[in-house]
Amino acid sequence: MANPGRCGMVSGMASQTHTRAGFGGRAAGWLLALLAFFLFASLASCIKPVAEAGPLRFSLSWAPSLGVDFALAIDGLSLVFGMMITGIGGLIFIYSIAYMGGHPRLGLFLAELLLFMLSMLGLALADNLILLFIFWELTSVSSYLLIGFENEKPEARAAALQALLVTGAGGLALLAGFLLMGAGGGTMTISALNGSSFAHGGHGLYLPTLILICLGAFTKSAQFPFYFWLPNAMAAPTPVSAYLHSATMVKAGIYLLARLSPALGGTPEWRFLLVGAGTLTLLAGAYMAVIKTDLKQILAYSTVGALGVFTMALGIGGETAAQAAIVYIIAHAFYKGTLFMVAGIIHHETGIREAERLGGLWRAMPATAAAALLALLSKAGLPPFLTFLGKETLLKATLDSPWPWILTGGVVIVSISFVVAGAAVGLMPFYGPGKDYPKTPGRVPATFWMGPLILAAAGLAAGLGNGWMDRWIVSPAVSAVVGKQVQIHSALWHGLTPELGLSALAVLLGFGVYFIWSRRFRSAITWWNPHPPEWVYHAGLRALDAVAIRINRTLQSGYLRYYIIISVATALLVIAAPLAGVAPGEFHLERWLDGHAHEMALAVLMLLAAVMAATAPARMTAIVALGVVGYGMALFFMFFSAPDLAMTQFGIETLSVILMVLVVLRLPPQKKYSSPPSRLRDAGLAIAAGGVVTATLLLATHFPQGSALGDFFADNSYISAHGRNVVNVILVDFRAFDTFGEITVVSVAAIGVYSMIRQPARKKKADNR
Amino acid sequence: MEVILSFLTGSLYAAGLYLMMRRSLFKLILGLMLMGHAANLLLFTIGGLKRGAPPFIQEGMSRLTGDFADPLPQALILTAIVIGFGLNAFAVMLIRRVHETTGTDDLDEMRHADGPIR
Amino acid sequence: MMPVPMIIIAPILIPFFTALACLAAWGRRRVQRRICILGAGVLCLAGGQLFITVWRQGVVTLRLGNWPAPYGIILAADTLGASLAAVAAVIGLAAIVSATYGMDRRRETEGFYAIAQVMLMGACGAFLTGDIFNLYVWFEVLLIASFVLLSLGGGKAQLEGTVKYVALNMVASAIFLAAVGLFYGVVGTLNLADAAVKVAEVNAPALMGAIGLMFLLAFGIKAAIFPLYFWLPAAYPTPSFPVSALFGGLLTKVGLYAMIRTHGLLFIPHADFWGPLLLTLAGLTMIAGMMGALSQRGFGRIISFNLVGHMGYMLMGLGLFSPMGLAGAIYYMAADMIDIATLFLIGGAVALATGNAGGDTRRMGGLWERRPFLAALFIAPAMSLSGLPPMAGFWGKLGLLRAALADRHYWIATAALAAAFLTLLSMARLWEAVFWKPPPSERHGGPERGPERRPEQRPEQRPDQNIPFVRGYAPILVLAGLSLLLGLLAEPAFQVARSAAENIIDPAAYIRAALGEAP
Amino acid sequence: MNDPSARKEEDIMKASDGAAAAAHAPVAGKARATSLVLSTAATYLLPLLLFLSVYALARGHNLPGGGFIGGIIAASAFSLFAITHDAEAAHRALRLHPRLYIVIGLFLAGGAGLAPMVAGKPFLTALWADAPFLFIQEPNTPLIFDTGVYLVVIGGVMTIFISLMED
Repeated sequence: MANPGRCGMVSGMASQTHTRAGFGGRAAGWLLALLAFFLFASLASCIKPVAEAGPLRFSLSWAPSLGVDFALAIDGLSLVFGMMITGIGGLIFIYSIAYMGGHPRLGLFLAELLLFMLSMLGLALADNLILLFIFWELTSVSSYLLIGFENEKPEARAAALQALLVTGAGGLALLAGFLLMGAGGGTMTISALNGSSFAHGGHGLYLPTLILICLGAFTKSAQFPFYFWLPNAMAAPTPVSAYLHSATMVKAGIYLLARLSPALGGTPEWRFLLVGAGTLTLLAGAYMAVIKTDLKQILAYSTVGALGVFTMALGIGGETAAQAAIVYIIAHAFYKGTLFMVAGIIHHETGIREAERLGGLWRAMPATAAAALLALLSKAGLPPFLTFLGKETLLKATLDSPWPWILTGGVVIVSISFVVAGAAVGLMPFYGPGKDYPKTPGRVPATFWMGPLILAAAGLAAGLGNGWMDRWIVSPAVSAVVGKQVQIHSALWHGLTPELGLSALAVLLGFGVYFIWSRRFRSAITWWNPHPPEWVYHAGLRALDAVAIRINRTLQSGYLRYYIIISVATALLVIAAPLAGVAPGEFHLERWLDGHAHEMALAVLMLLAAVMAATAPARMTAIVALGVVGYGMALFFMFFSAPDLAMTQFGIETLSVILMVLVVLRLPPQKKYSSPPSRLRDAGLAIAAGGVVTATLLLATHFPQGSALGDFFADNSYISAHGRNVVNVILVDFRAFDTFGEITVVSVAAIGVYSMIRQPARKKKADNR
Repeated sequence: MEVILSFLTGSLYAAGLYLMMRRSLFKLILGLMLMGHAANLLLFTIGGLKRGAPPFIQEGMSRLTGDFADPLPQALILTAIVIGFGLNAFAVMLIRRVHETTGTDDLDEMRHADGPIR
Repeated sequence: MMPVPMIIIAPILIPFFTALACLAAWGRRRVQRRICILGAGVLCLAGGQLFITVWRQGVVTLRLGNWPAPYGIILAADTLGASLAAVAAVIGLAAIVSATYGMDRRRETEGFYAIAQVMLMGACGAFLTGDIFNLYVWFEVLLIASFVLLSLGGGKAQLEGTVKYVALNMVASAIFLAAVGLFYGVVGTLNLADAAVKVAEVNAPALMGAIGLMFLLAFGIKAAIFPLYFWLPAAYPTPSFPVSALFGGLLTKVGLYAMIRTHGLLFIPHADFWGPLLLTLAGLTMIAGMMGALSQRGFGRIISFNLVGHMGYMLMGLGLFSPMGLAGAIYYMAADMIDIATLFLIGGAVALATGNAGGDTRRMGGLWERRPFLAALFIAPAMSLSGLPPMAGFWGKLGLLRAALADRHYWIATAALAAAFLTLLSMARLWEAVFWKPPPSERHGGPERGPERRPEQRPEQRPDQNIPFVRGYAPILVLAGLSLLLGLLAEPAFQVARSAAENIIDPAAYIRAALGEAP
Repeated sequence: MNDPSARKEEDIMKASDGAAAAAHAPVAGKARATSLVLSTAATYLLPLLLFLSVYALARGHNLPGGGFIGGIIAASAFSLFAITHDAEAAHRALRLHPRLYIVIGLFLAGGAGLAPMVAGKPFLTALWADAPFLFIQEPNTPLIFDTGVYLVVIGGVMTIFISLMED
């Protein structure tokens, strides 16, 4: 197999499906690339109409009762993201054919990638909060499947779970935020929310909504302190890293913030949250990117840094910052996608991902080296690349911001880090002396280097054509972010400004650091390898499990008597509450005098029998006592005008007692299990529960009752139903349906006993069929 | 008489519940049966107690007259008694089968179906 | 004369006579199979027809024995009852078809088919009846059928689980019966619609409060809400998986249905007391159930605890008692019935495919490669249960959340979101353990080693048991497809749920139809 | 597929059944010997009680009695017979397997409910015929229904008892 990481996996299966999936998968890959490019072209055709006439809208009713429409809107911002998603997606499909070629599950991989692409596209085009959320969650699910694609590796599974949980938790917060926002703004349509009452902090729930939405955006876009899942997600195959974790999915949170900034932005809270998180994130990313040596890790952390930059820019707000964010986002997609694909090619061809163990590869892979060099220059922010423009604008925005020194310093630091990180991926493996590799790098097929080279070249072209970009792409996008129509004009050269100086300083310092990069230097700074956020994640999961086990051990103890005690105690607590307010007089206990002597004697006898049944040490005594209660019931039925009941009860009781005797005789002798204190506790609880029943019954029997039902039966039993025994008429005619159910019960009970007896007792649990 | 039967009903519930809180399988079933009796007695008491007025339409009459016992609760109790018999018979057989299978009468030893981690 | 709406009784009679035919064919497996599947199929059609009838004509009633309401028993199918009966029929068919491959011969021939039909009969009876004592009778039918199904075959853990189930559910029955008696004594009627009218005239707050709480307690035990659910995780995972699926799909939901159905009768007068109580219980049920799920490693037990936790969502809708909240709860109920049943069926297939009858996920793995189709089928109910769009479970939760936030019940919304997160975690772990992780025999070290002992020497581990496509996968496929369909057709499904909820909140139409032209 | 193992299991069961029967045989024999009087009495009591039970069933609509009570009387009679003799004798006295009593009973009850549906009336509507049939003056569906109840009670109780005695 091509990928060395997949060695031991499902070898038996691979041999079966290898040839089958091989060709089919390739063809599918090309087909999907075509689909992506077609979508790209369709979106591109919207550029002109959008720039000239404003957003295009499309809406289908889906679930209007729940406020969900399949509403899509294409404006400048969604065009930028949509074209990134489809354009890079197409290149990634081609790249995947080479990278995953011959993989037994290439088809599945492409299917998951397609699902992701469509979800992401939906996210970028959705004009309904819930619809956006739906696509948001679908990207989480598809990215879960993609990160864990090499599922035989424990680290891949763990990373997938981590990404799912972090973004999933954020997603739930986001849903709550969306619902609050929709309720507060009176609509779920995003474009209608811009001018709503909710905008600009004018609503009581503004702050919680903002925090919830930021939680969603920050987790998805790997902001501090949630960024830890992103480097771990590098366990995914490289096409996934290049696509999801640099160019598209991690920018979903940024997209969301940009999309909602007309509706939510511009407040001090917004600025504080976004600029704060962004700055911390870019510093963390800048630092971590420098101290890592694994190519993908370096790129992952520098992506974190870039995401911090975007968040910060959106937080600063205003036209200049928005322009910086948009330009930087586009540029980042070009160079970061390229570098990831380059890293994948290097790893694929040499089997090595450590920057320091690589070198001299440019001879073996010149086209790849060219792509890498272009991407590096772009990442470093040199003119005429788009990044240069982005950085200039960004520096201008930070210098004008309320905290110029901190933010500008942060941008300079992260720019230095970008140069170092870019050089580690784009320069180090290709130049210098050659090294020994586990695999000898062969000729890299065109399908492999085509993607990165096109992307890198496109980045250069975009920078050169900045006038065109400004007019057709950047201006509409910035208009969408700031919520009003603006026109952007940028130039590669606009005099000797402080921004230019800072930019040049960052580049120089960056290359300086890179060239003095040595083991000593790195070991000097690597001593601090901060993982507190991830530590919190693991500790949190462990604690959750511990608490779960604890709770479960307490509640689900396995002791039936505790289950019953808890149920009875609950019953007491809840039922006693309404009864507590009843005055003693309302029970009318004086009514007891109306009893006849024999009835009272019978009641006392039954009471004694019940106590006896409850306490008798011998089984037969208890059964006899139970029988006394049962026959006593029959007598009461007799005393109080219910002969049918008396006869039935008498017969049933006889059968029950015989049954009990037959069964119980085979049980071993009774043992005393429980201690006196627990008996006392149980008795107290049981008597209290009985007391509640008595109290309720006393109240109910005194309640002036009248039932029209009894009178109807009395009047109609003979006339309409031709029977003089009203009880029997009720049973077989008026309410025969009850009897119908009842005989079903008796039948099923009998069948159950019959089957149970016929199945011999098995000491062991046996479930085989 | 309602007062006395109310107290008797409460007592039967108490005895039944107390038995169900024991550890013995046999007492569990005993408790269930007592609870069944208690529920029936409750239904009977709530229906109103009338002496010597069974709900039969005498020959020559076409309807019940005077102060007759409400026939509906009686019909309900009859249904409940028979249903209860079915359930109890099954439960009795069940405890016997459980005893044969587990070899014990002690409910505390029957915790294979739950417990902290399974 | 007026045409009698026969269709309303069909969902009760069809399983009754099917059960009878199965009893007559005792011991003959093939005959019983055919009869039973045919019966369940016809029941599905009847359920669908009933639903369509109710949807078009409004509440359909039938006066049994031709006695006028409220004296005789009536069946009254409103949107809620009819749709749940239809869902129950589909789940019944799926479980019965699965039983033809997933059960041992003895259990299959000696009772399963007949009793499963009785269980469907009981569920449909409970969903359709308009009489509270009749509801009790159907509960007992369900109860005895579930006793028998649960004990069928009788392994040790299974019998022990049955004891707990029997004990607590019979307590619930005794409470239910007492509550019905007291209710009749105070209100003087058994007909639900009639009672809804008369209950307003009763002036006994303490007494009605106590009776209402007794009903809550009885239904609460059946519906497995906190802190009355302990019997469920002990009992549900132990029998054969088609039985678990049937239970998971039907039983607890019938308890909750009874709560919804009687809510207007019993709880409305003290809404300010009931609302917070139900919401508190709902929140506790969610958290306790999901925490239980996290503490488990057995497939069936994880699903069982999930089932408990998700009862909290439906209870939450009842506690909110707004059209949106109740509609969300009803939507969610249908989704949850389907999802839980599907997951139990998948659990059975997984147990067969891994040769791990006990369902211990620590000894499973590798099915993503070996049973990709099964794995794909798992995703639908798992996503739905986790509330991920576009599955049915998402829409139910969305309705519930909207309702909770609209009424400013922020903490219950938080609990619901937390429970959704825990479900996601639980499902992802299940997925990882069963499908993604390599099977125990191919695992080398690592911290996640299960308690296996030299798996290659276990003769009863037969990991490659064949799962027949039609009988094995088709039921799962149909249920998973239904869950997806319910999600994609969110608007019509939600309309149904909302119409059901509005009927419950404003029962005027129900009362009018149920009482008919009676005096 | 796993026929051999299934057969083996059945064999084991048969063997265990046999062993159980052997274990019980002396006890049963002893019981029969000691209560000869009772068993003779039960033999003669059986038809008497059965007649009583049918009477209770038939008059139930007008006097105390009915399907339940009749069924319970009959079931008690058969149970007494079973206890004083043995399960086999009870089987013979019942003539049909008790499970079939249940089936027939449920069928009668369900059929009595269905019959009016043919005439377009709701399930379980009572139909009364004017013409007498055999010795029943007014054949009616509630009576058929009650007969169903009667048979189900007999069948149910006897299924439980005989199963228990055979175990």
